[in-house]
Amino acid sequence: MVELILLSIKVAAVATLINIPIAVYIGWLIGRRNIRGKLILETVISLPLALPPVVTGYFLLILVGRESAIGQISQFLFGNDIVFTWVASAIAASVVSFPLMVRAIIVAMQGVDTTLERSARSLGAGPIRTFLQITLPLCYNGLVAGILLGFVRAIGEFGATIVVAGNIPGRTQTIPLAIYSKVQLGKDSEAINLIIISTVLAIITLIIHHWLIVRGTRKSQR
Amino acid sequence: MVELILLSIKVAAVATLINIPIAVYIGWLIGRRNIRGKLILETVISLPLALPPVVTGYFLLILVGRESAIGQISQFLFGNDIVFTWVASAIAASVVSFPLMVRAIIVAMQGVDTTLERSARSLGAGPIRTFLQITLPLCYNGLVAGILLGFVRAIGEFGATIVVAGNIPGRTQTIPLAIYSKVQLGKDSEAINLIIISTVLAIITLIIHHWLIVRGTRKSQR
Amino acid sequence: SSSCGSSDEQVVVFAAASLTDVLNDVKKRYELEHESTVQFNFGGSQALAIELSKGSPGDVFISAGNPPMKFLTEEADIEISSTSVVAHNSLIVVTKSEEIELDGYSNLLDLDLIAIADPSLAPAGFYSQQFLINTELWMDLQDKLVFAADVRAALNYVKSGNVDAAIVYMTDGMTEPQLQIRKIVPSTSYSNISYPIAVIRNKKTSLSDIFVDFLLSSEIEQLFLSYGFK
Amino acid sequence: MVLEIDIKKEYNEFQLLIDAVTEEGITGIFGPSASGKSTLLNCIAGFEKPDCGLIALNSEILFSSTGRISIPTERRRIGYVHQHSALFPHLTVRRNVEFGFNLTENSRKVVNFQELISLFRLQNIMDRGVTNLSGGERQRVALARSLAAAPELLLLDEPLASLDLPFRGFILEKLKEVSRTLGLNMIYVSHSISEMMALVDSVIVISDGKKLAEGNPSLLLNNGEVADYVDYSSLENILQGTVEEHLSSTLSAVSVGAAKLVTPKLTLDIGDPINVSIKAADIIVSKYLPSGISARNVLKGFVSRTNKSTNFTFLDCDIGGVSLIAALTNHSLVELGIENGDDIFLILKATSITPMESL
Amino acid sequence: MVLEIDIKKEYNEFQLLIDAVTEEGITGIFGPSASGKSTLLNCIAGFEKPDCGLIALNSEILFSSTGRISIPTERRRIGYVHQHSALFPHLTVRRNVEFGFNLTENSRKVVNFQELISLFRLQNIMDRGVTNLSGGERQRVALARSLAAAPELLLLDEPLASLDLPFRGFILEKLKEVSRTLGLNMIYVSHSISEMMALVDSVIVISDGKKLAEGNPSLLLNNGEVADYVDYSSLENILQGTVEEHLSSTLSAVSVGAAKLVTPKLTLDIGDPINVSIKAADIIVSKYLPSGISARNVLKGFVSRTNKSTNFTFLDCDIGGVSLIAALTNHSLVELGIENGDDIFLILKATSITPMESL
Ligand SMILES: Nc1ncnc2c1ncn2[C@@H]1O[C@H](COP(=O)(O)OP(=O)(O)OP(=O)(O)O)[C@@H](O)[C@H]1O
Ligand SMILES: Nc1ncnc2c1ncn2[C@@H]1O[C@H](COP(=O)(O)OP(=O)(O)OP(=O)(O)O)[C@@H](O)[C@H]1O
Ligand SMILES: [Mg+2]
Ligand SMILES: [Mg+2]
Repeated sequence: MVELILLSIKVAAVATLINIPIAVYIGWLIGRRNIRGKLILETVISLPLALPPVVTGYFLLILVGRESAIGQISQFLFGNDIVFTWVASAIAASVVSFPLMVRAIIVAMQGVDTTLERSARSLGAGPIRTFLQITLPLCYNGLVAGILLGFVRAIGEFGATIVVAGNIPGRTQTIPLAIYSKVQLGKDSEAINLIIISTVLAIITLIIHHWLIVRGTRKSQR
Repeated sequence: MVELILLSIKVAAVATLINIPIAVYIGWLIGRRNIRGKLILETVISLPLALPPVVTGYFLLILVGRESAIGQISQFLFGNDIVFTWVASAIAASVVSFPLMVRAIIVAMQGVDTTLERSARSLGAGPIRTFLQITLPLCYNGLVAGILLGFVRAIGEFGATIVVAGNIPGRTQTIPLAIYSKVQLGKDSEAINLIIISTVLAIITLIIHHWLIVRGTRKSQR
Repeated sequence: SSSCGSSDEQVVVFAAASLTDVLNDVKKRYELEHESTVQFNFGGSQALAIELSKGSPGDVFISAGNPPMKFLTEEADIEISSTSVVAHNSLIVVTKSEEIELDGYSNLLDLDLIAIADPSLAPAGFYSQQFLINTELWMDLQDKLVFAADVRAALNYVKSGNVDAAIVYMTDGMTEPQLQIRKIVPSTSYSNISYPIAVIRNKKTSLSDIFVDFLLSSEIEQLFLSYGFK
Repeated sequence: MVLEIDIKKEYNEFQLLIDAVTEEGITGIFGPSASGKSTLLNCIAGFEKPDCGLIALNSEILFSSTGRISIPTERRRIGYVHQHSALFPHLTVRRNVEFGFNLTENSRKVVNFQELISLFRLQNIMDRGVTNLSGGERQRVALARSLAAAPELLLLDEPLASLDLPFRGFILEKLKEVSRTLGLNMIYVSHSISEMMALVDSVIVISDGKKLAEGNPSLLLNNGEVADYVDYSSLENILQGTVEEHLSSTLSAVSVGAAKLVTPKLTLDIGDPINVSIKAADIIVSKYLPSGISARNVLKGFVSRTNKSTNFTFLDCDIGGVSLIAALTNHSLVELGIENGDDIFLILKATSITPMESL
Repeated sequence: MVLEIDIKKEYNEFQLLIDAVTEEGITGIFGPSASGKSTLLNCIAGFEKPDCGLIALNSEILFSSTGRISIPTERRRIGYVHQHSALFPHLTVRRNVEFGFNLTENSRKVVNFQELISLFRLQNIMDRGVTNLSGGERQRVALARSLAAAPELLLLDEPLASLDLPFRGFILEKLKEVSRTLGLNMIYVSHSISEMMALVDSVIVISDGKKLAEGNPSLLLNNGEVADYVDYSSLENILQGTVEEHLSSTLSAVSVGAAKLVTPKLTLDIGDPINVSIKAADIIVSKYLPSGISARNVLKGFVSRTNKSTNFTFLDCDIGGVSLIAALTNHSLVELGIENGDDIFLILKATSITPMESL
């Protein structure tokens, strides 16, 4: 049981950590820059939202499967497949939770006051420093919200995971897959226990969220 | 095919429309008020995110099923069950997409400058008017983003829907369910066609999103 | 921990979800007696077949019913060893209340809603459809049938009171003691529900073969019977 | 008694502790930066809740910690123009100004919308968004918006800082006029003593959250403690007069009471009313009639009162029935030996008289 | 030649069309509200791209539409203090000020951090967040932040509007000192002619997006077109002197060149350097030595030059080697019959001399 929870957290945490830099970058591209092909980019990142996760799973199976280039590279480098490992679970969780994280970040980035970025530039900060020290901290709330939204979604990810990582107890079975298995076997009370664990995890995430927001606010108002 | 698309849009649109007022209200409660039991409320609304949608589906099956109070009321009022109808699909889509919509709105609401609300109050606007005419328009971008995020998620909803509404062609089969069926039957090319349709729908949604944002911005900068 | 991929001492078994409990028992016994370990990936048989066809690294496939196995060989061009049968199952009708009178299958016509697994998506649905067609109920029940995503979903529809009855496997019915099992489906009205097992070719065949042999031993046959299989 | 305040409000290291009463008209709040002026206004408007105390407007209790009363802002009928104009960014100029106007019952609308627009010269920017307005434009919109809502009390937190000088004088006059004609009471925060002297009827001086002095604006002139914050050179006399004559291309004459003042050229017609401003410090007092002097005005009068502060003396001089304050150092006073009732001549350059014409 | 500008920038109904060159020191930009002052600064800082034209700082091209050059803001080394202080809300006062300071190479750091902090009196608020600062506090932090980044050119957009008067004079002096001692060039936008006269070395007057005049700040005094925007009563002479004597509890004496001025009491020690400010309009010119007059200062000198504008004449008077501008109406000039070279007496009240001491 502890193993199951730890695996779930590991998968979701890794997925979230992979997503953060990409989501911040894409969020910035879409939220604060006027780039060409914005629509195409937005479509690509939003797609996992509009498709049933199982279908996303099949795409991933083809993309990182044994016979794919990525699968081969993994074989070559680590002597191991990606599919049917917790890495595959993390990839699935990452892809599916990405649109949520990035959307929240886009909105937050759009809310940042240009005058402040301009001030930073006039004080000698280049675009990257301005981004890291001004823009990013100014969308702290949205950023934290986006990251934790992504994390919660990653913890709950089921459809794509079961396809690309399978439902292998002790190896790739995360809490949602375990819940599904229990429900399939009619073991309702065991399923309920797992649902309670999911709920507790969600609550802990929300408490961390609050703590981060309060901490950020306190810091800036000290 | 046209029927399938129309049903999908109908289901997602109804789900979204149900969600908007509730999400705006809850978003306001959480984003701008210091209420008691905030954490409990946040947990409840985030839960559908952290659980596999199939499980959410089973909960709904109990909640709006034939033997539930809600089911009985529907029987009494419309002479019809909710489960296994498009209404059930809409409810499933609504519940599953709700956390996304509300999260985006919370972040947007937190970004509104208190001084502006205060100004409105000092000009004689009561809290409700201030909310409708100042707060809400000021989180226009976040609001639009949240609503369309919810809509896209609703269009892609699968797990809870298949449980509570079944997969009945012409009656409750939405695009994701159809994609699932095609994939299960190994009819990959038909599945791909449906995926393309999903993608197009997502693109249209994004175009509408852009149009709404640009329109909102132009309006305020005229 | 076994965090990265399948080690060489492992057999990866893709198995129908309905076999979860019994196979977990099998695994315990197998690993006591053998050097190698077994990893299961449980899911809907059709979904598993699709995954295998898309390159999922399973060594052994145990399907609920023949159609997924057929799909794998005929439509997906996956090479497998010759198949054997691990167990059999049978169809029953479950209801929630005892009051519903179901003396024979023709009483199904008196009900309002009956759930079966979706014939195109799940083998259980395929067999249920066979039964209803062969008993000439199919046409008359059209408006009363609810297709569930899988057999477990059909069972849950009964449990939650959303349908009056469902046609499910015996083994599934046995997991829900509070439901009424009605053995009113003639075993002649549908094909033999077998659980075929096959080794996926070009995989670790020797280990896989050892596991398959173990599974087919009489000791294990007893185990299956205790779970309601035939 | 318009506003009654007796409140305490603490922030970490800052404590506001004010007990004051304001009368009809315009009350100035004067004090150095970070003395708590904005905080006080926030409490009056209902944006901040005092820690304890009482606030009443026209005898209606707005806030009372003992009575557990706190009327919401929108029902206090108190307008607020912020130090940094808080315009609604999603609305045009027109809709900003209309916001409060449309919420006001017709019977209570005291100003005509069109008049208000032209008063603040907003005609040309009415349909623009507010996000790209210049600093001065913003502040004008904010003022118009507040007046449009017909408040009973208007709080003005340094509203003129970003206006150019001629327009600032003009707006000051208009605010005064609005206050008089509509009977609208105002509380006006400013660092500028000339704005204070020109505009307000009474003044409350605060420093570090405490009330230092309260009363007639002349207290700014004779209260030793207040002296630190006051820039005496900008203390002004505002006189109401009539255009009397156009003397040349550069000079006009204005009659104020029985006195005739030579002023810079005016564009108004003869007979038109006009206000002029004269800084107290610009006036030179002489015991004898001077000659061969560049100053255009030499006015005969007598000293009706002397207000002595630590360093300065402010002479209330009666010039043909009109009262004019002249500022002298105490030293000068002693040296000249001027006493109450003495006859004197006030020497005043034409350029020291600022006509307060609308542009 | 410090800054060379020749740009066009259009917004919907507004067009900025400026061709100007600034020299070493402080250049003032003077113009009515919405005339394009902030827009011009935005183009210089690189926040807005002109539609076409050229901007060069110390001969280095910052922007050129023909050369397709547009150096990014952070490499322009141009500081900017906004009309509404744009402080970083997520950082403390300290971290705001440090922001640019830490980005500056040590060799280029021209001011000592501690000095800067005490110059703007920020010691007590260093570790506070900036969101709750008062208006004046915010502006002081913004000024300190800009100077900390050691810019080559500092753009100041009405930075003193929310400061109280004594402190404003003090900051003006400090800005001037910083500009002189560090050789830091500044562009200073203000509506206030006295801030202009007190601070800037040259001035550009703009109106409705066009340059109206350019040159010595005295042009504000003798350009008819400019006259509309100018409040002559606040034109000041800033003189450097030394504390000479403490005369009484209210008066001190300051020597400026060969002249001795009686001023309000100073707290400085005898021998200390001090700047004093005298408004041109406060000076009365007399052909004869007056007597029995309240004014503390009667200075003998001669007229070295007369600047005649449409309505006013500004006399450059030489008082023992020190130049002082006195403002007269043209009418007075004629009546007194004053010509270049004439001997005159300047009459000046002690209160008309503002010592610019730090508080
Ligand atoms: N919400 C707050 N939290 C903590 N401190 C505050 C808060 N609001 C104001 N202060 C502090 O209280 C003091 C008084 O601030 P206030 O804004 O009332 O000054 P002010 O008199 O309006 O000054 P200014 O003329 O510079 O605008 C300041 O030191 C300020 O930093
Ligand atoms: N981004 C913009 N879009 C459209 N119009 C603009 C924009 N920025 C400025 N303007 C307009 O250009 C004109 C000049 O504005 P600017 O801010 O430069 O004036 P200013 O001289 O700084 O005035 P103030 O002294 O009031 O601050 C104004 O009418 C303003 O509304
Ligand atoms: Mg303030
Ligand atoms: Mg400006």
